[in-house]
Amino acid sequence: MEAWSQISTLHYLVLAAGLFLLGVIGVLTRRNVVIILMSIELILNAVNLNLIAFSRLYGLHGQVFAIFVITDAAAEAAVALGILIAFFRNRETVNMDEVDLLKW
Amino acid sequence: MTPVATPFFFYLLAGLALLGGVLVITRRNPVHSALALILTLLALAGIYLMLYAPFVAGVQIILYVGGIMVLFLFVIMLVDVGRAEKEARFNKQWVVGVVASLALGMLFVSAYVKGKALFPERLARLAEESNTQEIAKFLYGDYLLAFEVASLLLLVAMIGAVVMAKKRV
Amino acid sequence: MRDYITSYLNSSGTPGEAGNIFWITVYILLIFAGVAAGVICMNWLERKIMAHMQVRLGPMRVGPHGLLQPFADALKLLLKEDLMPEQADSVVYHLAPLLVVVVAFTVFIVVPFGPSHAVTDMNIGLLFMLGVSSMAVLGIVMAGWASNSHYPLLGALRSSAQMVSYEVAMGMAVLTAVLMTSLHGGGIYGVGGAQESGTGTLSMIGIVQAQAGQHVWFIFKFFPLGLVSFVIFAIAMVAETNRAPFDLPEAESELTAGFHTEYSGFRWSLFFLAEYAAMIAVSSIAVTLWLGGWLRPFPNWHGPQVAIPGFWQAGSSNGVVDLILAMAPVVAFVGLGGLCFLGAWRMAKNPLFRIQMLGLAAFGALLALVGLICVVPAVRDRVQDIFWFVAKVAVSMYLYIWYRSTFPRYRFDQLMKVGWKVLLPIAIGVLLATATLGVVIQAVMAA
Amino acid sequence: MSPTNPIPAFDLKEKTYLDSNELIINMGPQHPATHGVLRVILKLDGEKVLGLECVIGYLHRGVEKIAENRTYAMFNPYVDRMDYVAAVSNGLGYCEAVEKLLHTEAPPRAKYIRVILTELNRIASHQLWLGTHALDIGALTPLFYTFRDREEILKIYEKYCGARLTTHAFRIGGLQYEAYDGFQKEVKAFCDFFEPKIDEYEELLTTNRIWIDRTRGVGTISAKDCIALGVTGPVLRASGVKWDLRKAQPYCGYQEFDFEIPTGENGDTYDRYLVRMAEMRQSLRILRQAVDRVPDGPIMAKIPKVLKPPSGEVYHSIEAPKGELGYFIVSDGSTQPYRIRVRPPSFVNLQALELMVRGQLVADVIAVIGTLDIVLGEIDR
Repeated sequence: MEAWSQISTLHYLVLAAGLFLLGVIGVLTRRNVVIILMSIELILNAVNLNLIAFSRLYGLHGQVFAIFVITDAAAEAAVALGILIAFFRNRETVNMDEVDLLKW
Repeated sequence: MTPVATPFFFYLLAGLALLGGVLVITRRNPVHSALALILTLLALAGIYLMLYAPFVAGVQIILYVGGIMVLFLFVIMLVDVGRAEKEARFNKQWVVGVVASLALGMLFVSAYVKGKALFPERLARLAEESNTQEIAKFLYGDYLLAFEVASLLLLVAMIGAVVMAKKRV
Repeated sequence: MRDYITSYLNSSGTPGEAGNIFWITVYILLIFAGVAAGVICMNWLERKIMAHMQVRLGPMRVGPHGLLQPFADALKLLLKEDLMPEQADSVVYHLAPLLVVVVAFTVFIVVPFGPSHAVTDMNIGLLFMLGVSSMAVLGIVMAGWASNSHYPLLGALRSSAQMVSYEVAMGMAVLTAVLMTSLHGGGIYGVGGAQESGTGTLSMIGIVQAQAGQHVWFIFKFFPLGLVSFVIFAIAMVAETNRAPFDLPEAESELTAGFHTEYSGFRWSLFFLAEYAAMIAVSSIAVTLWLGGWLRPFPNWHGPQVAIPGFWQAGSSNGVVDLILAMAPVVAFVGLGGLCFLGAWRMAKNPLFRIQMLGLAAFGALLALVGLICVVPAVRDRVQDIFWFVAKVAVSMYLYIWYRSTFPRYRFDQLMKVGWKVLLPIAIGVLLATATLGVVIQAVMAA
Repeated sequence: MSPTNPIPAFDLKEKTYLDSNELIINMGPQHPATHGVLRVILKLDGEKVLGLECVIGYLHRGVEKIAENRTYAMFNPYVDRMDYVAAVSNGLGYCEAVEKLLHTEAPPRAKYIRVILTELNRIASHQLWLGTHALDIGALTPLFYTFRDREEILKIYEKYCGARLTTHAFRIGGLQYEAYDGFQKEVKAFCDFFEPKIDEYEELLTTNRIWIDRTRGVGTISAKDCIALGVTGPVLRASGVKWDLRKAQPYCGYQEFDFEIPTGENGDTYDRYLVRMAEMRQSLRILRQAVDRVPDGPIMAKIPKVLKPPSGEVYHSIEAPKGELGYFIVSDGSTQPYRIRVRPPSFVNLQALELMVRGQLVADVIAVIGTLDIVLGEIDR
């Protein structure tokens, strides 16, 4: 009972793990490239949550790192969506299974 | 402002975040997935507030919700959703994928159970009032090089995205 | 219970800081009602002011001088059929207006109408405000996409691109003002007055207090840098709220009504409400950051001390200038009431106009009564800050109307060009110049 | 000689080639900026126009066919309904064409009054154009200013013939009504009243940064293309061709007046705006001269009660506010025309739309439709 009413670091870690798993499942099972990208965002957010949860234990480094992760997420989203648009323009699909050429 | 760090809010926000996560990977329509992801991101922003990280929470809302997700929605609208909706949602190896993920989950659980001692119950009370200033000191002090590299990365990503999405190269 | 309620009245912080749930609720309700009333006033004023700029009268039929027109419109919109295109995505379609409205009103949580008149004061107040208002884009994109129609989609794409682009220039301009909060010293160039130290802050209340501490509104700080950053923000905020001359997303002549083309009745009115609420919100940011927030003009000029028993106590900051300016709300409201009486008196002396005349006179009496209530010392002291803040916001709202009746509309590529190639470089330049100047002046003053 | 535009024309029926951005949009027939019931099918690449097709005919009333079953005098009111914002010009063209067929001419006094009314009409038409064009580009206020001042012209019409819009002011052979007392004085007063108003319009727009950005370099058309497509009126003059039928082949006594033909250089929307503004000033100049010199005399030529023009054909064209307005009348000697064919300026000018906007942006389509100054009543007839 104590564990439920008192929010500890472990709670945050479990939540982060859950989100991480959801993201992994999304990446592994979905066919739509856009949704795979969003699943990656989920994974990144799970990591962020871990970092920030630990920052309460070990100081602000975790939060600074979370900001870097968000920055990288922005960069990743921009490039990935750029690739996606180029892909869609050539193949008229957003299906991951059809991304089977390295060059076109 | 003191964050209202009650268990009730934690479970509410955690529930919303997980619900959003589940919806992201199950919805057929990418727009619905994106909206679910926004729900998750907002819930996480709330949790960051509970963790005395208001600056990250603000950045999360501005960058993730106001920037990255708008970009996602933009792209989803540019590509034709109609066809994607008719296709099968999951790929053929979905069973393997789920099994592998669950195995990973088991790993997490065992790690948490075994390594409980690694996560002390103590919570350092961070100075919430000066959170932004403290983060700024780290960003422009210890992490200055990383900061500059990150900005360079953004520049490269921007150029890359433009080249990628350009009409006829 | 009673003590719990009254205990806050003696504290000097915001209800959020005091953690007083009752007063938080009261403030939220007050702000909700106030913003809704502001939107109604804007609706009427915009029509009347634009009409008079365009040599016409505007609404004249519903109520004296069309005063009841906004209510008639609201009633009409509520009674209208709520249509949805058959192929529309119903969940997203219904969610979009709600999201837009919630976002537009949430922003007001951190708007400081006075040193203690805000729901709460966040450490990241400004960041919160910009972040939440950037979520309005989502609602617009959702509305445009869910309508499943070409014009709304084009409108939504336009507005999202526009809002995201102008957010960048806006952010840079805002940063300039935030940077100014961290500078020391008073006066325009930080060389005169008291050398009070300041730390940078994102808190809305802290920003105004920094202006009070430095004895200068940031629009005058480092003249012309503060002014330039203010102008950049003023342009970006018009683009941000999709108003003329940047109202491309709803360019009537091109895209019929932009992203809300398919909406009707109540849902359309939600978009309308959100648009005006967002206008008020960004104006409040501008007022807070550059125009001294709740500070009255010349807040450090008190004049000789006076004392009126039972009404005005003598004190170091209770001079004759304070007394005169404290009467400004009274003068404003009584003046408006007087205008209403004048209008009633000038109305055609015809039995048919009797109801209208009495109505206008009653409205004038109401305004004058509000003005007289503002004389009561307890009310007077609490209303001061709110009055000056609202007055400054009102000026900014007038500018919105003025732009709309003067300027043609920009084309999309030109709009982007202005945002990225003109405003952004200037904003970055101003930011760098401010930082340099601040450092140099502090070094010189220290030497 | 075929019109030139560096952007290749696009076949609307062709299947799109794997491009997510291509979009076909139907602008109109119910659209606030198409000036009536014009339907424009746009093919867009994002915001860029790849091609367009105008679908007209929504306002077709068969005016030319009706003429075959009406006597010459009975058909006169119908022409007012073609270009309803410049009804007087239409009437002038028709009456002069029939007079030419009858080998007769209106008396000098009638001609002067005709010139006055027609020039007033030109101003009114340009005012309406300016207001709606500015409204299309997003400036709300000029519309109200121009309508306020157009009212003064309509008042003069109302006093003269009782009608404000479809005036039916002229009769074959002259005028039905003598000018009312104080007509000249009122027209003169209007000239003095209106001169500063043009400055007022120009103050709002001419040096407005946004207006210049929106119009300069938009919808450019070269003189060569104009001539190839038969484009006339201010559109042609803005491209630098000094062609005005009032000077080129004077009718109705225009040779007696001293005025200039304003021309532009670049043939873009801004130049067309400047040309029309200058034309309003020139119209005032003509009005001032005409009002002072109205001769006395009869207002009706001696023509028979029942008009039976000799069999033959005639083409007569005048410079309407929008361009060359021509009437081709074939008579078989009976009381009714055998065939009437109208050459409306808007119809011909609209052809240039595709050429002018190809490769430009959607917002420019609106601006160019506005600057062409089309009236659908005239296009569809």
